[in-house]
Amino acid sequence: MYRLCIFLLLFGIWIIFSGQFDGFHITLGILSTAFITAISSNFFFENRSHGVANRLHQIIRIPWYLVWMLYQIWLSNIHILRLALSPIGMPEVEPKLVRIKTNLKTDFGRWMLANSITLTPGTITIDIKDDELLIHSISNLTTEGVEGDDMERKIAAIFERETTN
Amino acid sequence: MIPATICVVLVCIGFLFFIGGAAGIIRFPDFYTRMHAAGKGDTMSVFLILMGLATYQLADFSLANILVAGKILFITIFIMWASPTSTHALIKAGFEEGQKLWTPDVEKEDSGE
Amino acid sequence: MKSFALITVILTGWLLLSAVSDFPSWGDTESPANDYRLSQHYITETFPESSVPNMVTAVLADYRGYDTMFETVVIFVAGIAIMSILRRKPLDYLKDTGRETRSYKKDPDLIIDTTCRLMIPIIQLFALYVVAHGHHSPGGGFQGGVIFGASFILLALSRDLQAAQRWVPEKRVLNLAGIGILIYSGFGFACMILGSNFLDYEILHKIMPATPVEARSHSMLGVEIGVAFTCTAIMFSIYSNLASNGDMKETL
Amino acid sequence: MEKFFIFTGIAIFALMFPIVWRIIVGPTAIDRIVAVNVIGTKTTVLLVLIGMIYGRVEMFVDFALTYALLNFIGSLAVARYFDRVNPNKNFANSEAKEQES
Repeated sequence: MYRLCIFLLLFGIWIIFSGQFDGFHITLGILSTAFITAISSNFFFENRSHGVANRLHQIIRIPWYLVWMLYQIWLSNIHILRLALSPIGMPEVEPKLVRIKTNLKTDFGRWMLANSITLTPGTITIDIKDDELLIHSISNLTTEGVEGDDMERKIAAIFERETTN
Repeated sequence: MIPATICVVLVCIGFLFFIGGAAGIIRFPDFYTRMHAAGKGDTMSVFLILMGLATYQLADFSLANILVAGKILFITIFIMWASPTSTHALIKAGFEEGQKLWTPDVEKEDSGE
Repeated sequence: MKSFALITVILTGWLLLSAVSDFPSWGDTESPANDYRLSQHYITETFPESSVPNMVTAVLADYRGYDTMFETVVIFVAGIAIMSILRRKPLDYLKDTGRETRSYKKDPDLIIDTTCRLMIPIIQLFALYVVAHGHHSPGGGFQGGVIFGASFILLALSRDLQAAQRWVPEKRVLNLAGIGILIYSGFGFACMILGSNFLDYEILHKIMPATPVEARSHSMLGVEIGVAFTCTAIMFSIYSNLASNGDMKETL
Repeated sequence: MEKFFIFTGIAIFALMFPIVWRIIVGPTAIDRIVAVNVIGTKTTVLLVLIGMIYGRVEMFVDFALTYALLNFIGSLAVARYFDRVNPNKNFANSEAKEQES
């Protein structure tokens, strides 16, 4: 069942890559997708105990999260643009190292949190160890932003709903 | 005509962010802040420019063009996916190498809190 | 010494640039390369003769198949050469240099690890796409093989060399490299057995469900799969030898 | 529209020169590497643009994807190399070192 899902997912990607629908190429696609599924399907999901309902919930919620992320990246870029083009001396730039703790339990949730932090305004994850993140923040405004737990709650609502981890 | 207009607008905004990233890379004072400009300016501008190009590609609507637009979308997803990771890897390498942290008051303070 | 090197480089560069003036100008229809009727033949006859839309692939794998076969052998030999220079038994290596083994063990980084884990199957799929569509779009065995090898290298980078070695042990790597060349030359010998010239694919329509023209196209695909095997294996072998200094313990 | 693509391509190319300046003067090695990485990202976009200009996007998209992929692997490899050059510093004992000094 797990392998079938992976096979269909990869075959969809193959269709986008290939763009040819004659029998010869479709056969090649099925063969290579089956080959990849056989050798490396274990890489995709670590925790396979989620039920179907849970997965569906994630699939519906992820696009909304991504849209929200895009908005955050947009803000981030405006911020960087303003800082980079500000007059000599750069009064607003006050770099700082911040350590925050996270309540997320799963590795995937933590990965998502770290990457989201890297993409949002003025903060980059330097290191992550267990539940502690070391973050470099570029100005006071962003330091306050990263200490709130808005993002963490959003991620927890998607990926850690009734997890059995 | 509408896709072309959307394309021009998106590409121009993306290019503006590219300029921001380049200015940041030149002007920011230390390694970490330059990393901010490098990692972020690129992600959003690549996203906007490629989205603009994909929109233009969809102007004459056919299956082949949809697939090409899908491929461009795939490149975008790939870059959005890989960029935070490579930013993180590089900044971690710099941190462990012992890069100095710049602060406005003390020019040469050691790295750390 | 540095200034000597600089002077040498400048002199060589000047020589090369002065040779440029003897080239035919860009896009010159009178130049020897464009004037000769062989190029005309390639341009007009490739598709009717082999049903391959991509001319470069047809020239590479069919018209000059013999050349490409030995290019593959060159890659194989390069891998073997690097291995035979660097690879030593770990114990001898220690005795020779008197160096301690640096027990450099780094715990895998969560972010890099997760990203690469999700990315590797898709990279492999992309590599197979490049191999399979060598006759339609740019690409083919060499490029696809390199991308496939890059996926193993990515695993070695994100965890450590041992993780990748468990997946593709060195023995299997070398077997794959050999099998690649065997596939390529096997196509050539199959043509000979059926009573034609070496690597003259047209005769293969007797054992393939295809017309003679399609047989050439399908055999090119087969040949490129062989090239891809060798490239993948040798890429990974070269990386793991160079990165671990030949003893497969320390990683980059 | 083709002219617009050509000018955008030239402009992106011109933007690489300031970054090349960072590669030349960059105080430390890792600064230069970051700059090279940024140029790699710009090249990806440039490749798609060139495909638009020549009208062969479906080919150049493959190049762009491969280039992005190799750029990513390259930056990871460089980061690993830097870790190996300084093997005795990491998250845990960097704090200890700060307190000692």
